[in-house]
Amino acid sequence: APGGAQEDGDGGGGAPADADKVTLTLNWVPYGEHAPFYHGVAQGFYADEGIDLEIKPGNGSGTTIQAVAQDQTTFGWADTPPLLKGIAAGMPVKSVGVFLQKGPASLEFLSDQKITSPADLKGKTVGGTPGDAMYATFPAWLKANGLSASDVTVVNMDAANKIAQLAEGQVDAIMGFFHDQGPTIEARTGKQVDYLLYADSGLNMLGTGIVASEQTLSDKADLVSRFVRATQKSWAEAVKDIPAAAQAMADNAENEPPLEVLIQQLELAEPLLQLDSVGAPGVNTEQQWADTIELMSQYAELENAGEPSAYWDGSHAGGSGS
Amino acid sequence: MPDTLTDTAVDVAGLTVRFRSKRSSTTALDDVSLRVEPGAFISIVGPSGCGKSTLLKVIAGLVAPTTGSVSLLGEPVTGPMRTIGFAFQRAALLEWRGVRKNILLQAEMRGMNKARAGVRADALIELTGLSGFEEALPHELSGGMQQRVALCRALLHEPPVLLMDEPFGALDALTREQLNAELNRIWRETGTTILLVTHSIAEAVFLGTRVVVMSPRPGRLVRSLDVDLPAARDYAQVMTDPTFGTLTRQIRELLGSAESH
Amino acid sequence: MPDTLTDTAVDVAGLTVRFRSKRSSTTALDDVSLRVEPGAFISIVGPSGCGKSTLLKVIAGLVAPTTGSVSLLGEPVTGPMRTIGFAFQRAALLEWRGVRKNILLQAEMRGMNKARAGVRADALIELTGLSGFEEALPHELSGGMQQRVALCRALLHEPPVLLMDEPFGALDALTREQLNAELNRIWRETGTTILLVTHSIAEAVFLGTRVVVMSPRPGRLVRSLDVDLPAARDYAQVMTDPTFGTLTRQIRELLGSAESH
Amino acid sequence: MVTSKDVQPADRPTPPAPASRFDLGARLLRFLDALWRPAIVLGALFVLWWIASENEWMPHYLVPTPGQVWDTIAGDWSSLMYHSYVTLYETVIGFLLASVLGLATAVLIAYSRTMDKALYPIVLFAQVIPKIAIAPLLVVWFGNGLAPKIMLAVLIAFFPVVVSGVAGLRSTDPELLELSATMGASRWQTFRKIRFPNALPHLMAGEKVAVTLAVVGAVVGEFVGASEGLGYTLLLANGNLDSAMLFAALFLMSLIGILLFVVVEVLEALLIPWHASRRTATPLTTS
Amino acid sequence: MVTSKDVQPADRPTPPAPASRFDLGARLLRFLDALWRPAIVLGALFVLWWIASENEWMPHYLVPTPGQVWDTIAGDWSSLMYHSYVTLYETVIGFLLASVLGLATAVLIAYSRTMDKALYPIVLFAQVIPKIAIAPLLVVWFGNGLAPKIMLAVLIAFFPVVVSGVAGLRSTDPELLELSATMGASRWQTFRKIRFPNALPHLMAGEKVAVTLAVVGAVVGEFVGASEGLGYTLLLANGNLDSAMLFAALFLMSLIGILLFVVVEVLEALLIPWHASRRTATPLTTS
Ligand SMILES: Nc1ncnc2c1ncn2[C@@H]1O[C@H](COP(=O)(O)OP(=O)(O)OP(=O)(O)O)[C@@H](O)[C@H]1O
Ligand SMILES: Nc1ncnc2c1ncn2[C@@H]1O[C@H](COP(=O)(O)OP(=O)(O)OP(=O)(O)O)[C@@H](O)[C@H]1O
Ligand SMILES: [Mg+2]
Ligand SMILES: [Mg+2]
Repeated sequence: APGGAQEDGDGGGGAPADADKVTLTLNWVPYGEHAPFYHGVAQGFYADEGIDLEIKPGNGSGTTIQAVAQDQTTFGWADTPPLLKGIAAGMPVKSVGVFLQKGPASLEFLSDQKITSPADLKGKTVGGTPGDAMYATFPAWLKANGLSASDVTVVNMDAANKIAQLAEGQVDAIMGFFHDQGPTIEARTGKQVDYLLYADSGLNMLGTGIVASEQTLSDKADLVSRFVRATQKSWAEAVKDIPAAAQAMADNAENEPPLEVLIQQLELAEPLLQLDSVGAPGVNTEQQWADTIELMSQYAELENAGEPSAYWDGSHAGGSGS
Repeated sequence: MPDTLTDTAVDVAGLTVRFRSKRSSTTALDDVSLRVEPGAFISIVGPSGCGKSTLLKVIAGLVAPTTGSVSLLGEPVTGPMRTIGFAFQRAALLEWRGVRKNILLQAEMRGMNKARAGVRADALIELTGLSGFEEALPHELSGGMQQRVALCRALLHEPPVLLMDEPFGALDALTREQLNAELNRIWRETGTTILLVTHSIAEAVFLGTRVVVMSPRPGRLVRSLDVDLPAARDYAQVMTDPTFGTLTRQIRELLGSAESH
Repeated sequence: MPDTLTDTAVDVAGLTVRFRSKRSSTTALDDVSLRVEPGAFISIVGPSGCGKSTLLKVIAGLVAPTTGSVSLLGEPVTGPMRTIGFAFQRAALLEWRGVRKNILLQAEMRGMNKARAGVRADALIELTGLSGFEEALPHELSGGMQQRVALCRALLHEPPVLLMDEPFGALDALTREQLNAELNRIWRETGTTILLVTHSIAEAVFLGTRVVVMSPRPGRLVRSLDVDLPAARDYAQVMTDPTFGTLTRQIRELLGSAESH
Repeated sequence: MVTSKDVQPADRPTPPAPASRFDLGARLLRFLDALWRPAIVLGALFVLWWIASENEWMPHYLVPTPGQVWDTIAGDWSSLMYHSYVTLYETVIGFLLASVLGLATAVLIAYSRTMDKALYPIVLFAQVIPKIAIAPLLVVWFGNGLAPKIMLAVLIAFFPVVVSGVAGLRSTDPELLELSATMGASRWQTFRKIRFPNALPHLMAGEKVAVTLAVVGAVVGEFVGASEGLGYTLLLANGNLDSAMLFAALFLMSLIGILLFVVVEVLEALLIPWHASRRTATPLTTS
Repeated sequence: MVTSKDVQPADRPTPPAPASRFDLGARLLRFLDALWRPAIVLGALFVLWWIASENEWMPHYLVPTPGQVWDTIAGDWSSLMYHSYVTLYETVIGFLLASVLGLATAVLIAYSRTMDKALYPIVLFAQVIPKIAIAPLLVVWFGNGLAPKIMLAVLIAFFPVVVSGVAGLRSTDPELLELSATMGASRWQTFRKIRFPNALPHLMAGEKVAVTLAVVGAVVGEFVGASEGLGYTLLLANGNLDSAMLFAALFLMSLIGILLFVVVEVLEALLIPWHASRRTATPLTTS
């Protein structure tokens, strides 16, 4: 589904000539979670804020955060644990609002494994990518569920390689984002996938959100506000009409997953916004950030953690940070 | 010697060789026929580029005839023959081997008895005045020394048929005469059939039982002259023999040369 | 010719060259001194491996003396000299160039006028009997033809000093004589100083104004013999000249050779 | 192994001479003759793949059927062509730069002992660092444009050119260098007319390796940060477990690699028709 | 460029001869002499890095200071040594296999026209497919053990060996083959005593490229699925944004690559002391 995202927006999708050119680098190659951005462009929500948005695929949240830090993209769409690591390592970036408030980190496995609770994992092999947050907090998750590290065998593998290995049965389970990989595996292999969310075992860390550089935050505060506003609107509208959002993505993104997978992925992402408890998408509380920081310090070698304000500027999204 | 069992050691019949490239076509040999009886010593003389080297290579089975046929020791030549010793015009030494090991290549390839081959190699090195250079690599040798190494290599296995392509061309008169005398001795003692290409008319007559004169390209046999001299020859003696004078003059005339040898 | 301005074209003084390898050390030349007047034609004869090639290479500035010094046209030799023409013992042709282009390499390197060099190359090709092979690659040539190409290349630029290392070794008697006569003519007409290494005593005497005889390794100058013959020489004539007979006999004795040339 | 056809010296395959360049018919025939064997082999591989995938010896999400791949290529033809073009472009530029820089470096190394000792370690250092490891750094420094991809192609294709260039330049027959010196040739002349042509057979072997590596370099660059090119396509396909697309991308990459390799081979045949490796052995010598 | 030292033919550097092997003092001196230039260059690069990182021309999360890297290496010494050992092991096995298989393939290609036409396309095909792209497939098929890493090392190091082997084997002087034929040599003898030694200078150039690529292959294999080895360390450091660890891993990888390269160079010096490339040009010829 190729095409110029700017040209064929219905309902005033075209941005005004004097609009700010903005690039958003995603956390990964396009999957359903990204549909709201395409929806926003298609519906003209960004144009309404004077923004001419270009959406670029990414290659992992870490790389996206670095691209933001190096000013190679205006905004990034990235996961929170690597963001914390990056900021602790000295990257001049901040979150301006996490949208997936309930972390999508999960253990995924084929349904025929008959795993229904963490205890069933005993003796299984689990694939994970060294260095990512799920991998780092996995032992804690095991512990929280009354298992010890020796109860499962962890196999290390590259992120892009996980789903093939799971589908092939090389491993019994993988650590991953259920709302991304689940539908993909089901669609491709016809095998049902089940999952256990880390968040459900008390290990809830914030998920993906918008990242901007300190530079942008101080020099173009207004642009940040406009962008966040437009994004919030895009998400709010997208989850109301998931098929339309998925369709917008199918029309304008390139090499995206099939439409039905997009829909499924977005449907699975919707509860993670936790709209019933926070009101608007992307509005976080200080407590959420403190909890995530605490977990990361405890399990993922996040050193000299500091305050939430070091990582998050909630003023643009509204809510308690503002 | 197996060659004594057949009545011709080398039989070349109606041989034509044409080299064709996209650019042009060169007839190197044109209808050459030559019978060599076992134990004969044939000297081949002819102008540069007339096909002498090509003739030897055809006999060795290294170049295929365009038309005509060749047989060696009664066997038709259809591929490389191992019953020969070949001294190439260029020394063709392995640059990674020393003098002695270059000579012993012959023994290694033929699976000869090592100890005996070694002794023989040392004798040949001594004979050709290469003593002291046993370990020297080819690039550390003079042109004449390289040629002598190639000569030793061709002689090492005492082949029934020896093909020699100007083996003494890079040698001084003295060394050349000494080695000529040695070759004469080896030929007499072993009964080897020898075909020798040379540019020295004196050498051709001194060594050969027959001298074959070739025409300029395309190479044809112009004349074959028998050398009526005793098998055992000595330079000083042969030089003064009237047959020698007559023959060299005759060959010189056939080649159109003015020099007296 | 610039060489007429100095009283010595080549001056070799107390030259010793030792090649040392980890294995051994070879003294190629031992205390050699040689003065060559401009326009002279020096023939150098000596046993194989005595250092003749080394001597020429030292004069050309390709090999450095271990002790002693060399000067060329009044200039001390400290590196490769471009005032010479060098015909190497091996043909040293570029295998990727045809005959004509191999000859013209000389012109290209020296930045000679292209058209004139081309004309001269064609004349030399004609002279050496290579016509028809202008485009042939070296591997398509016979040994003698390759040598003639190298000869043409050395003559192309009419150098004031010519160093020739057995340039006719792979040629038949007739071609050799023809080219000898040509070389004699060129030498007379251009006044070139020539140093020629040869194994043919007759050639040495026929061409040279002086014949230098060297001893076996380590190479020393044994004797220098003046050739009292007119500059313009003809083979048939020279052969019968008593001076020729005396000289060749003398050189032959010095070299220990039995042959009459 | 000696066939009657082989033994005719007149039939000896000879290097293409100027005249032959126009002999199109013969050239075409030779070309077709050179093609049937690889065609059979590749055909066999293809059939094997077909059978294996149609019978699902391997699941389709790992190994698609030829039909699926074909459908993908046909379906996304224009987009795939665009991505192929991008990768091809990066590869060619990268390869050309690597050739030029590699040769220049080889010259410095072969000519100067000091440069040899000083440059080789750096070149070696640049070679042994896995490019995939430094690709992210390059992207961070040079952005998401073409630059980092071309740079990776250069970095990865550079080394074989240097190594084979040095080997080739050093293997010049010392006597040819002496010859050149007596002609008063400048360093540049000696290089151009003697050392360089002499090094060509070595060098072309290096170029052949380099051109295939350049493709890999460009693709690796696209892996790390790109929104176009076959590497990007591959990444997407991988993420989507879209094996048909994955194979299509792999197929196109290979095609680019093979195509460029063939171009280099043709160039080699034109540049060094004189070399022993391009003549066949003397007719009757078969070993 | 002609120094008085150069012009003495007696001082001409000569290939290492048997006797010289025991002349340890001289060899050590030559070795030290060969070292100071690279030491200066690498030292300069090091100082540049030091200054750049200490002054934070680049942020520390991208480029750490030498001190940080040193602390990491010293701190994790035994674990890093273990991971290095794993990578070294995979690399060496992979390289050896690639050498053997590559040479065998080169022989088949150089000896048989049919094999040439039939094998080359396959070899080429295997080369142009980016290894990083098929690494996952290998892991899926062969599991997470050593096998896929070694296989990747082999796959990636194979091609240069084949190409240079073919070039070397084909470049044999036809006259030497004729010589061999008149000696009644078997194919095997001709290969062992003539073609192979003749191919060595070419081949070693290929081996040098191959050995550095083998390191890359092993590391790529570890990227895709491993729990040990420097590739794994790198992945971990990357995920943790631990630039000091990343640089430490890169440093050790490079060290392995350089070490193995030097081993191959020494081997080359021992195997082909006779080759023109190992002699210096005739004393006075400097161009
Ligand atoms: N491989 C080849 N390709 C094409 N032409 C060749 C080849 N070998 C020889 N010729 C041609 O064949 C002719 C005869 O060559 P050959 O080497 O047999 O001469 P020759 O009598 O040995 O000469 P010389 O005394 O100079 O060595 C020459 O004209 C040469 O150009
Ligand atoms: N590069 C070298 N390294 C070592 N030794 C050498 C080298 N070049 C020549 N020699 C030695 O120097 C001596 C003289 O060699 P040179 O080539 O000058 O002899 P030559 O008189 O030309 O002999 P020929 O008539 O056989 O060509 C020989 O013993 C040779 O082994
Ligand atoms: Mg010949
Ligand atoms: Mg000599």
